[in-house]
Amino acid sequence: MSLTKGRDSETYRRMLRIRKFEEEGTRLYKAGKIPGAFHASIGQEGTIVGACIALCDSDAMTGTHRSHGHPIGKGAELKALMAELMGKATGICKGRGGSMHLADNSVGIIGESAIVGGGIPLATGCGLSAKVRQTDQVCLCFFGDGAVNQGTFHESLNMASLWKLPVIYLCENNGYAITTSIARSHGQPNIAKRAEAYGMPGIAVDGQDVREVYKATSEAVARARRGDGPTLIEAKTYRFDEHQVGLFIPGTPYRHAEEVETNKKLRDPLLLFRRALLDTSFSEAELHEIESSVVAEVRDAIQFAEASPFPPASALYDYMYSNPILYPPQGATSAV
Amino acid sequence: MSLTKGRDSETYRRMLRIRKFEEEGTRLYKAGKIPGAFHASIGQEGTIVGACIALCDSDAMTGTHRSHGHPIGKGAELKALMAELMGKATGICKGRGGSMHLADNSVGIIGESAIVGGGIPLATGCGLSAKVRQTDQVCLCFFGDGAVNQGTFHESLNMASLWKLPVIYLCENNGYAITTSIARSHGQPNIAKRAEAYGMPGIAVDGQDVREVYKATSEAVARARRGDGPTLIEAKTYRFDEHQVGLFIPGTPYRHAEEVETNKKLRDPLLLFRRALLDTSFSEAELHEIESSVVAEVRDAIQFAEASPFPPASALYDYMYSNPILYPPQGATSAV
Amino acid sequence: MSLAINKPRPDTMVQMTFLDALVQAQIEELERDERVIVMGEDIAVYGGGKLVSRFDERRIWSMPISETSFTGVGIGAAMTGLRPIVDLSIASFMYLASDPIINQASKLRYMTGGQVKVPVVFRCCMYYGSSLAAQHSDRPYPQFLNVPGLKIISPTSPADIKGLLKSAVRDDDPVLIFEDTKLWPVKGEVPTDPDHLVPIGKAEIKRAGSDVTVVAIGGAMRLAMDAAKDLAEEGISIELIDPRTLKPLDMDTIMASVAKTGRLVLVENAHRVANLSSEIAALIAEEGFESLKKPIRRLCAPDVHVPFSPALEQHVFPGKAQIVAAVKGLM
Amino acid sequence: MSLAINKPRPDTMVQMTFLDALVQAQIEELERDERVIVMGEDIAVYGGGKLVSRFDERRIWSMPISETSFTGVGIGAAMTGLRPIVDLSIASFMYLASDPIINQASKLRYMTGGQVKVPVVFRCCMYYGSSLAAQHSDRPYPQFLNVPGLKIISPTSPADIKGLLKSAVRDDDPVLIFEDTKLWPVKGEVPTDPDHLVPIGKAEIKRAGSDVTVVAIGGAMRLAMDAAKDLAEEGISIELIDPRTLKPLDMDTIMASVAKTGRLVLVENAHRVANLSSEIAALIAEEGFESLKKPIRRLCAPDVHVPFSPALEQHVFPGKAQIVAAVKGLM
Ligand SMILES: Cc1ncc(C[n+]2csc(CCOP(=O)(O)OP(=O)(O)O)c2C)c(N)n1
Ligand SMILES: Cc1ncc(C[n+]2csc(CCOP(=O)(O)OP(=O)(O)O)c2C)c(N)n1
Ligand SMILES: [Mg+2]
Ligand SMILES: [Mg+2]
Repeated sequence: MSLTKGRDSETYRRMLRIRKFEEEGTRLYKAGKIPGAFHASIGQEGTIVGACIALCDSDAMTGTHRSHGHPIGKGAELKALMAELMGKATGICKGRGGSMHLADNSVGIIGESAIVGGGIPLATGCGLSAKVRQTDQVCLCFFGDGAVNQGTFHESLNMASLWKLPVIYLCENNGYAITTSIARSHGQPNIAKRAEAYGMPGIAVDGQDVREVYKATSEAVARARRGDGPTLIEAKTYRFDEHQVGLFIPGTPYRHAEEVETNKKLRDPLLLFRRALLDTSFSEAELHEIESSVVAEVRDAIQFAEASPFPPASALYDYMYSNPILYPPQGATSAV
Repeated sequence: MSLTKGRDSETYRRMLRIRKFEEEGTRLYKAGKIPGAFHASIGQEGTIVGACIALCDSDAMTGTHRSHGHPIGKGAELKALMAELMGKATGICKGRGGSMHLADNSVGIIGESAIVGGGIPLATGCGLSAKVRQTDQVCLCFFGDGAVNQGTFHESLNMASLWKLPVIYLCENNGYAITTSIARSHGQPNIAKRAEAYGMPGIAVDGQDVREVYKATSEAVARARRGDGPTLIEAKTYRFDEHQVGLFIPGTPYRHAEEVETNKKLRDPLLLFRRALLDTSFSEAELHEIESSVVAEVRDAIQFAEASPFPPASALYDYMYSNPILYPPQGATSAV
Repeated sequence: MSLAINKPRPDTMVQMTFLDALVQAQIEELERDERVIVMGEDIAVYGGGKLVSRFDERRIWSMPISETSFTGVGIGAAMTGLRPIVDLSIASFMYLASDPIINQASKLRYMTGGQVKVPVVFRCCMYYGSSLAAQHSDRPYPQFLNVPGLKIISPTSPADIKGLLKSAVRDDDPVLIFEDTKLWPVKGEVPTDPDHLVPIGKAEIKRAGSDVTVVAIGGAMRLAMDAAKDLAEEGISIELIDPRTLKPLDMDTIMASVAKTGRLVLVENAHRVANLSSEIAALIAEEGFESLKKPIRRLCAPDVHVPFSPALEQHVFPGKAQIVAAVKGLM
Repeated sequence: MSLAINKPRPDTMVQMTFLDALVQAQIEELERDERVIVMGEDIAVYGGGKLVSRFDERRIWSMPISETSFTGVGIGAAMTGLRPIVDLSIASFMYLASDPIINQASKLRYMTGGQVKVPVVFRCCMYYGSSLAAQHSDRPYPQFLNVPGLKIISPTSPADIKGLLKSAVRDDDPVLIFEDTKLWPVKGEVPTDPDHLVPIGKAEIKRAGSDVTVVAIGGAMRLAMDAAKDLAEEGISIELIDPRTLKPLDMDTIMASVAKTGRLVLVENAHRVANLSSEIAALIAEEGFESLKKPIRRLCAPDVHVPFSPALEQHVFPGKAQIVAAVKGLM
């Protein structure tokens, strides 16, 4: 099954948005304009967008500490995301979340959990909710190969299978959890196979091939909407940059420079998709147009973010409670 | 492979000890002589003893809230166990543990965890320790079918497989977790199969046939001692009594009275083993001798326990720390 | 007409136990709002038999033994339109749920800049004093007091558990209910009004008095009431306060009472280090210092685990005699 | 003879950072006792590069992301002959380990009537003040103060982290170390003596004084030292106390100081409700009340989550100016 041209165009646009947003973000981070920690998804755009594009706007999603790609993949606008990275009042999370937590609820993201494995039960809860509410909403749950070893993976997949919840568990398997390879952390390296333990289909796909990810996810979405329950998809992908921008890791490298180079050269999801588009339905000019519009979007987002104000000290307590009750006044004996 | 007569005799003795100890315990509990909650293993003796008898004295073990069978199966003396049930100072845990925590370290039990799934990492840690200490000790880890759904099952089995730790994971699958059947809690009912997710052998055995459990466990022990790593054994067994003595469960029964009766009649591990022994190597008189000596042991244990003193109030703080440091004096502003 | 007479008027009271009020509140909320669901293990065993028989499986969810994740499932469901009551059963098990409660439920609204709300209720039953030993006898609420973003209640009367549980279900923030199971059999008058709500964040003066302020928490309240009665006979007048909500704490009520009496005794069954009494004492030492005539007295469980043997356990929790003695010590 | 000269004498001091002292202590203990092992995720990334390069995989265990179970694995290994140092890395992740720490490590010795001991050390690093947002910025030690059976330390100088970490490894009970990562780069004199031990349970008077007692915890100590210096210039004499061990608390030292000064300021970066300052204030309000001349003052992080934006986060933690103002307010 091939994607329509419209979808191809949107797919390419979102993949490129992630790439450009993060390239610029990395630059701004190194320049000291983005505080905190910065985890880029560069290299993993095919997996992210391939999965997201299989969803409807009303579908839900959860992500991880590597959180920029997920909202962009789901269609979020860039301005509030970039402002959030800079800790501005106009940020998508009003400056309270930052790089590891770019949740954009307007595109269905209910949370980006920087607690590894923490988002898996939330997505499962969204599936349960969809079932109780009797909607046909599905929830796409992103997590990494490292998160597979958390108890929440096991407990949540069991429940989702038991109750046939409409959840797609999508493992972005980039081979490493910070410096820890699968061989050094998984008793059995085949992640898709773990699905069998729960009586759930488990599928491994080439995460650098956005169409393959889209196809597998679409099938899982259809299955979920039919009421046939969850699917585990393992997308084999690769992270081109370090775990976190500027992270210094002493001692023997945990992955070879060649491995990284080979992947960048031969397994870049953007290059692969671009080539495929040119080979089939798109002209250079068409792609070029997408590319320059994405560059402009990212530039506008940076301008917006830089021009935005920081939240004032007086706003520190805002958004703590939906129904605030204050005994005694919050700052009474505190530093503020 | 058949057990030697000596081992058969010890196996039968230990199974019977569990049965008689708990029958008397139940009576004493109902009479108000044993406080707290009382979970009997009656019906599960074949699983417990079959597994324990495959160990050496120096091997380690962890158990569960259903904790009486494990130390008895491993060869513990009954007096201190019965005294513990009554909360006496002479109890195996000096009256601090009670029915759910009859850990007897002298026979290698490092803990009976009443937190479901809590013992699984401890056993795995014992396996890691054995490996670091370069001994040939193995650790037998008991847990129930309900505990399989805890994250600790997943995380621990993964680590044990990864590092080839000498641990035998023995699931006492009695079909229920309190009132919750496997069908209502497990996305996939075959527990032994879950081992595959971790690259570990998983074996299902008839837990009412003590010899089958012994055989499977012996093989797993040999494998562990060879350095070939852990095994998951699922022993299909049945709990004859209610989850906990006297537990009232309103509403529709979660298991049929017939199911219970059929199991008691046709699948009693003691009756099955007794018949097998008579068919092969033992005379009625020989079995009778074992039986009366066990009855005497239990009677002596009760006498010992009843005659023992309660711990004095002044002992409340004893055994809190190995290296106590007291600032301020512990009871200073407390109720004591 | 006869039908109308049979239907209880909103201000009608009935006598019922704490446990019945607790179940009744859930039944009424389940019937009022179809977004309310109940999740837990062996719900019928832990007092919820009526829930299981009355509602179907789409409302009452039987959980596998997976506390960490089913807590997270409740949070995820709350963020996407439901209002789950998550029954964590025995409070000692809730450490398995600490991560989702603290890192997700308490933080997500703030971390998303208000994009989500997390209307979830956690029920945690504190069993102790019945020889269940340390792994089943915790009173862990002091640990959660330190966590921003949570609301924590621990009512002590049937009317309050009904009214506060209902308020919790209708609240848009995560609320932890710590039920002292010693109170389950206690009887009292309970309004039948299905909209009987007790506000979160308001203490109650159980008994007005002038000599000594006594603040008692959870199960300690019954003993404090008895002690106050005995002391009254001896001419000592106790002002007895039930915080009901432990976070955020209604310090106005406590502070006003101490301003009047100048003497404070705190009674609590949780371990003594960094518990609610510590916090109340600290706040008084900061802001009510000038009114204090005497040192504050805390009566709490000591810093020792709950032992199995009744011979030992009976010495762990403060009793009526200690409360009486502490009050007299301040006169 | 020249060899003997090169070997540092036991009383030799070297200048090193807090982080180096921390690693050095582990190296020495690993070399001294082969039962000591280190377990953690990405150990080299969290400052343990030297450990990974110096010891083999039988001593330094790289963990999968399974905090709940690898904590339990450490406890099980401790109960069966090893002395593990379990690196939980960022303290916000430790809620995943709450169950094994509380229900197993803290309870098992008691629950087995002394049959087992649990010599395990947990390292928990408190990162905050660097825009990591609420899921990476917790200072959760107040929650563990309430748990019997644990020992908790939070040293503030390079010499103390070395000496207390060593004491922790040699202690037969579970010890939690809360490291304030703001202190990692701080330099100081550290004894090279491989048996340099600082006793668990002893506070240190960092600076003797007569006007106001200041107790500062973790990273707050550096600011308090600066504040004390500034105040000295203005003629106000601070007695500055570092509890070092947070549980069990050395109240003798604090009480003696308050008996002298009659004034107490507590400075702490944990959230304010039911934290260590609450406990110290409560103990003083109970047992040191007669010596108190003025209300106690607590300076803590408010009851709000740590926000990402530096524009907000800078307002969360007490600063030197607040300490100075609080002290002056008591004069
Ligand atoms: C519970 C928890 N443990 C540890 C960490 C520290 N940590 C952050 S990212 C990461 C690796 C995650 O690996 P993986 O799931 O494969 O995702 P990736 O970073 O490769 O995208 C770790 C260990 C964390 N954030 N949360
Ligand atoms: C963490 C935790 N959750 C819940 C409980 C309550 N509980 C005690 S026994 C039990 C059922 C355990 O089932 P299973 O593992 O099959 O063991 P069985 O009782 O059948 O021997 C439950 C839920 C507990 N003790 N610990
Ligand atoms: Mg990864
Ligand atoms: Mg069972």
